[in-house]
Amino acid sequence: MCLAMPVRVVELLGDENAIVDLDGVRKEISLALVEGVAVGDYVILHVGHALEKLDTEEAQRTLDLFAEMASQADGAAP
Amino acid sequence: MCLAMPVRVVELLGDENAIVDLDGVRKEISLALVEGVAVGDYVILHVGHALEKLDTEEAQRTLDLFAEMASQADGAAP
Amino acid sequence: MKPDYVKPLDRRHGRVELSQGAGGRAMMQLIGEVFARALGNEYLNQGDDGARLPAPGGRIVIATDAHVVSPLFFPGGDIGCLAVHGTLNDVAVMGATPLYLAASFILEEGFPLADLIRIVDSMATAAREAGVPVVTGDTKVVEAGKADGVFITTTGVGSLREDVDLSGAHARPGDGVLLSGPIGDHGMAIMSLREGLAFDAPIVSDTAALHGLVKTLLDAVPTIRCLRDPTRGGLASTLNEISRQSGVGMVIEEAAIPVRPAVAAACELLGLDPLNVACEGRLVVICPPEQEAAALAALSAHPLGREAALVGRVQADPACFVQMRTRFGGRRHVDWLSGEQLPRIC
Amino acid sequence: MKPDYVKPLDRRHGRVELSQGAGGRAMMQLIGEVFARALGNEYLNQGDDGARLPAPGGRIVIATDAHVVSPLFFPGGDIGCLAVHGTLNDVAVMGATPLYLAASFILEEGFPLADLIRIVDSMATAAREAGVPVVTGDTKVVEAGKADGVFITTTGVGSLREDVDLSGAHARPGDGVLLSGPIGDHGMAIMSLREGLAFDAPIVSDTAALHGLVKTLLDAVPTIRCLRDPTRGGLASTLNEISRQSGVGMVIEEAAIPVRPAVAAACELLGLDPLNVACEGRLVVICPPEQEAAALAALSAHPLGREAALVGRVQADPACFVQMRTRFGGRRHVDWLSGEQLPRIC
Amino acid sequence: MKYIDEFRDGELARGLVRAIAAEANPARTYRFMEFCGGHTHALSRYGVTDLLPAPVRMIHGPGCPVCVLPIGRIDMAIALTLERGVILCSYGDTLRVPASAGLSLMKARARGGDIRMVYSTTDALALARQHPDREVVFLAIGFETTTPPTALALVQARTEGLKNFSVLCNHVLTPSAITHILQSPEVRRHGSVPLDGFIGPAHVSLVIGSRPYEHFAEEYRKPVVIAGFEPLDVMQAILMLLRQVNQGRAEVENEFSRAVSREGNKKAQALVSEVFELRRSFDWRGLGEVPYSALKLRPAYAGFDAEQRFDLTYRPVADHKACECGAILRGVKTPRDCKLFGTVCTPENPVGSCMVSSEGACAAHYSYGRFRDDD
Amino acid sequence: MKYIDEFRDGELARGLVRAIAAEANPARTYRFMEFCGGHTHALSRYGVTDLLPAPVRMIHGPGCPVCVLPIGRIDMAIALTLERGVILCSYGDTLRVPASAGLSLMKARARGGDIRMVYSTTDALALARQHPDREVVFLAIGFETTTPPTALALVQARTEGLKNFSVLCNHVLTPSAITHILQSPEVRRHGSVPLDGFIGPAHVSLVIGSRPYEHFAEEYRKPVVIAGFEPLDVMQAILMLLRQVNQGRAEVENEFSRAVSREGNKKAQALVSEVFELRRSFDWRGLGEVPYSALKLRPAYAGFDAEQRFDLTYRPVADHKACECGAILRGVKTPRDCKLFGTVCTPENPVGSCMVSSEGACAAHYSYGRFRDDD
Ligand code: SF4
Ligand code: SF4
Ligand SMILES: [Mg+2]
Ligand SMILES: [Mg+2]
Ligand SMILES: [Mg+2]
Ligand SMILES: [Mg+2]
Ligand SMILES: [Mg+2]
Ligand SMILES: [Mg+2]
Ligand SMILES: [Mg+2]
Ligand SMILES: [Mg+2]
Ligand SMILES: [Mg+2]
Ligand SMILES: [Mg+2]
Repeated sequence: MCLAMPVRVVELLGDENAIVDLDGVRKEISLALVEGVAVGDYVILHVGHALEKLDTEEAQRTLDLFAEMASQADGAAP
Repeated sequence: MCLAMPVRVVELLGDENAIVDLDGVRKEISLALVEGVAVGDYVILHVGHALEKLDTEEAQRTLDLFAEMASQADGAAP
Repeated sequence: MKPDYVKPLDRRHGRVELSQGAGGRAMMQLIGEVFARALGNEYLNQGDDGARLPAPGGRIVIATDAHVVSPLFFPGGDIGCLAVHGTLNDVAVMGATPLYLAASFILEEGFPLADLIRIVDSMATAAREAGVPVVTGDTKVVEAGKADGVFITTTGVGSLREDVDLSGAHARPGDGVLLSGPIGDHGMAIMSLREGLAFDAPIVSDTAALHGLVKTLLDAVPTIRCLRDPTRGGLASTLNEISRQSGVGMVIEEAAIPVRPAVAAACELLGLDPLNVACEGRLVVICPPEQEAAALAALSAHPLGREAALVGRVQADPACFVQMRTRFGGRRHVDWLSGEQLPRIC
Repeated sequence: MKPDYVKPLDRRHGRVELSQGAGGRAMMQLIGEVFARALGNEYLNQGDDGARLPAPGGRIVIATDAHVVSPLFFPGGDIGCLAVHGTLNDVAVMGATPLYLAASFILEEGFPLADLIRIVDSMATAAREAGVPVVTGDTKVVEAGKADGVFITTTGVGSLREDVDLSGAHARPGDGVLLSGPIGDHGMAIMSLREGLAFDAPIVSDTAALHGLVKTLLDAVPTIRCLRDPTRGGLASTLNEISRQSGVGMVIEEAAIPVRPAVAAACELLGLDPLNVACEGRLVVICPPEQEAAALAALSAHPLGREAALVGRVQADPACFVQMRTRFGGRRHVDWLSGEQLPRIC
Repeated sequence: MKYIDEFRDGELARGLVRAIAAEANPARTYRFMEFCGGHTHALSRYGVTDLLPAPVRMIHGPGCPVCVLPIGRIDMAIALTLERGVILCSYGDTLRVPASAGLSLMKARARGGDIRMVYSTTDALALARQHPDREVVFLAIGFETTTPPTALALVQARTEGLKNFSVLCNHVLTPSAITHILQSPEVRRHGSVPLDGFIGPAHVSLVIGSRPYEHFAEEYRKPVVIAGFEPLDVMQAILMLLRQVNQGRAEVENEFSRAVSREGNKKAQALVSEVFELRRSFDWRGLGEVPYSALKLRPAYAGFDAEQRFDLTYRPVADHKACECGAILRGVKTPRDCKLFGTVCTPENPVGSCMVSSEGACAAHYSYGRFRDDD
Repeated sequence: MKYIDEFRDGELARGLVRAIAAEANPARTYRFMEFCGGHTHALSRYGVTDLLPAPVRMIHGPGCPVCVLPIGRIDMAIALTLERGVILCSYGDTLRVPASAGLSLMKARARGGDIRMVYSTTDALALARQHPDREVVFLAIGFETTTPPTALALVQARTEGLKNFSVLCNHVLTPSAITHILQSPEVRRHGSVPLDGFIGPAHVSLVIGSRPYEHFAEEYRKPVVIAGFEPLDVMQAILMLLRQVNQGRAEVENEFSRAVSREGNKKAQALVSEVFELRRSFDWRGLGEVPYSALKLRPAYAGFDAEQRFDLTYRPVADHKACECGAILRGVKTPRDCKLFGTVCTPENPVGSCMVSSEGACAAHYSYGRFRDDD
């Protein structure tokens, strides 16, 4: 029910709307709940509305953390 | 369009309606346009309404006339 | 725990739901509890995408008909048995022995399951009585308001003996035109329920499987030219079809055409011509003149042909007109049904 | 005067009328100018109540499907070609060579003739490309509001070689599960047009006739156990069907199942599982393990099987569960489609 | 069917055929117009035409209310349903009458119009009660036969206070049409195409009685025989007309005495005149404008008059140029004289009024008599 | 799919599995509740459950707004469509939720209810504009994630002056539900079923931020890790919870930092508090009445409140006696402990809330985990 996913904004339309893209699938959504979105930004889409911008640097940090955890585990294991 | 046919009244209903019969086919019709119809009478039915009572004696007279015409013709022919 | 336990359908108060057409567990359940339960046989029970069937032997005949009759239940039958008869008869009038039926259902969301079960059961009874199994099927469900309760398309496959060669194109001047029984019962049974028109009458549909009658007839007279069941469009359209296909004319005798009194009366009331009213269990037979008597005798000996009659004769006519000699002795043209005159009858 | 002159239909602005289903002259005209004109062949042109066809030789297969897809036109196809492919494929997955199609149309009063012509023409093209003629048909017209434009039921008859014996009941532990190409394209092409949801995507239906691919496969590997086209309910339901019929379980590998990126993305957006999304031109193949490589090679060599993959394996399991090893290496159950998830896709 | 089958008896028919043959003078021609479609239908349906001796020639009159309904009136009904969203109901006969732009009510239905067939005005009222949120318009057509049930429905609607029911009235009057034909320049001019007599309406006369025809008989010196719609009735009427002509009489005779009186149905007449009044003029398809030939709702029923309620204006539409309906209705030409007959104009695609209903002259010939053209 | 596929990477997953295994103390058990259905789904869908070491046990919480919608609320919606004739629209997830008398919205549709699936509140507004003559009611459900779009639609409807649009509001609040679980007598009583930590909501937290969870961590001494809905997110959160437990910490940590901030989306929060206010109490299916756990429309929006507009009263309906949902939602029992599981209660015929949506504990086990029961 809380289904939401990151999508890339490819075009800003009038009326606080935008076209977003997910791997070639494009859809018109509302940006009325977020501020300062630019083309190229990733937003979290839920029931036709962007709920937040995605912080791409934090995303990378999280992925790095996963890798680090794994390597720690491997280091600790033996 | 002026399709109408003689049917026999088999049951009087309230509200100036009646059930009529034509060779076993029964249908509810309105008697609102005719007066003094009794069960057993024949009426001329048109678009769900009886338009007139059928005069059964006149009907017989007409049929007799047909036969008479024919026999006159046969008499006259030779 | 049973691996795929599903609560049984509510056969009394349940209604068809979209999920029952979606290809998942609910559909399997509907197929199992309604269709397979009533119609099951060794072929249908294979449960594959189609039915694997033994070699039919010689040539085959295929006929298909969608059934959209409204109302679904009528005096003398329902869409279920009609869907069996309607297609079997098309196979039968080709001179073939019907072997198998395929049945495809389009259901409207919200249709009462109890009615569906009644229809499928009626279909099963008709198929069993005819000795022709429903070997494969399909079920779709469409949204409420996108269909009219139930539509059933049946397809029949039959085997055709080498010595039989019937076609609407084979009528020849001089041939007799026979009819297996009174016309118009089916169409008028439906009409009697039409909203706004509704009348009471001792009229029941003549819907019936004709392949038994056809077999009797062909056994007696293998040289029959053509058979046809006068369904939509009635006898008038059927005779016009044959005339056009064969490039001949016909003259039929009004006085010889059997029409039940109640059917005639209902036609009178509605301003319809019985020649345009559908049958679902009658046979039109075109027969070489020298075999007329034998054909009539064969028809009359069968329960479905007791009221059979010779009703007319084929004649040469490049304009392919069907004419009728009226009770008066005058002639008139008998045209195709023009326009739309009746509710959905098949 | 030509005996039955009728003013030609208005192919651009005309609409289907009730009279065109009434069995009279208007119906003959519609059949002639729309159906026979596009689909005509020596059998259909016989013009009788069914088609007389040559002896098919050995055993036969019959399959039938009603097509109620909405919308009627979609990226990559329309209800016309789908109605040909959908049924041909059911004949093909039985291992039979499709020989003939019967087609039955239910038309809604008011449906634009131009659209009907487009659909019938597409059907004709699909039938011609498949080399399988429509040999007989039927047309009914129902009142506006009682159908959804056009429904088409097709029935296919095919001939089955004696040495082929495919069934959903034949899967055995150890068998390989192969898929002829990516899943979900058809269902998602339809979904992309769904009112209120509409998205733009480079997704076209995979609708295609599979009998060529099946022939190639069976020629290479006659010992195939089972074929099936994963239509309604998707791959998940198809595998559950086979598991249940054969009394076995399966394990499939998520990473091995081809899904196009746009289809995966659309599923993500809608919260759907690609395993539940329909194909109309894909084949599931159950194959003895020693023949997997040959089967995969045969599939891959055919234009419709270029992206074929070995996606799983049958295993003993009295509970008949289909499991999936995820990309993570974890296992999960792959259930039947539960409820109704998609618009009308076939 | 009692009182029906007896009037279709083949044996009696053969007798009447002989009587007609005996009465008809082979040295001359008798041209009788049967005004009503019902008579046309009986002549065609029972093959009577085929049995008449050569000197007797039947002219099919304009007596089919469906046929004479002009294009512009159907256009009004179509606009009501397609543009104003009303539920339009009418008798089945009207559904195929061609209108402008290739439409008809049937075709308008296929384009989404909410058009219902009713069998009685009672059903039309029931529709209005069932759909209180919709406007229900009854497209009323018909001669004097069909007018009383419409009047009854209007009285009922007014009594009930039905707010969503109205009538688009096209009721027309028989005597005016007959007068119009008798006065037409062609008929008077062409000494070559005289009408020697009329078969007077059957069911119209039930309502209006035989008296209105007395005027013609006197004024135009034409015999009139009112006859039932069964084939023996028509044959008897022909015989009676022959005798009047041969004897030089021009009277109103009543063959249909089992149902028609001199005064007609007074109750029905009273009801009709309570609800309706004369229109100044009405456009008849095939005949053109005919003065005082139709009815409209009285001011007391203005609220139920669809023309007023929806502010409708009648726009006449010209008939097809090649259509010979006018001449056929006047007895000057026959369907075979029309170039369009059976090619452009057929029952499926009627061009002119005579092809519209099976009671029209061209349709009757197409459906029942065409085979004879090649004889 | 950028920022999706990376978080489903099998290679990284295997690393995290090893890290979890290394962190988990085999001598004890860790009982973590993932509050959200989204997490439940990720665990099931990707087979994560299968990869967790024995000591780690996941409890599926009440975090599926579809599952917790009580029978009586659906009954209200069904009555609106079947008895009041409104167009009822809602998200697809709600259509199969069982209601009284064997109904559901889907079954009510089959009985003639005009029920439409929408994908966004924008579509609901469009429906109202398209059908000005009909009442259009949006059945709003969802946690804090889904509330802002509803608020937006209400502001829009008020601005436009839409007269035929209203909302049947069932928006519920996550923190209240978590508090309720922590305070439940069972959870406090049974020393045997402690919860050792929570995986905090992903998308709810986008809107409300991480701050509201700080209270729990302090008050109840339970670690909370807010995590995204991708499987690696959940695994990382499990690892983080394990570490907190092993280190004796009880803090709020934010694994989903790419989208969740401490303060959340202020714009959305402001909009929600403009339109909605707290309900005194709301009935949660499976949990019962939970004080201050849901929203209702503020008086300024009374005209758009379907409950006021149609004068609806909520009538609670008892859950099935044998249903163990309450205990399952509190982590006290598992689906396998319920007698009805997989027989009377299946996804096609859900009896209790946990079987309703695929995110519910029972449905997830039925659809994704059942094969393991025989192991
Ligand atoms: S055939 Fe048609 S066009 Fe010609 S006169 Fe008759 S109705 Fe008019
Ligand atoms: S299986 Fe059904 S009845 Fe049992 S606890 Fe789960 S939801 Fe409740
Ligand atoms: Mg057929
Ligand atoms: Mg048939
Ligand atoms: Mg037939
Ligand atoms: Mg199928
Ligand atoms: Mg319906
Ligand atoms: Mg099939
Ligand atoms: Mg198929
Ligand atoms: Mg298949
Ligand atoms: Mg047919
Ligand atoms: Mg429709």
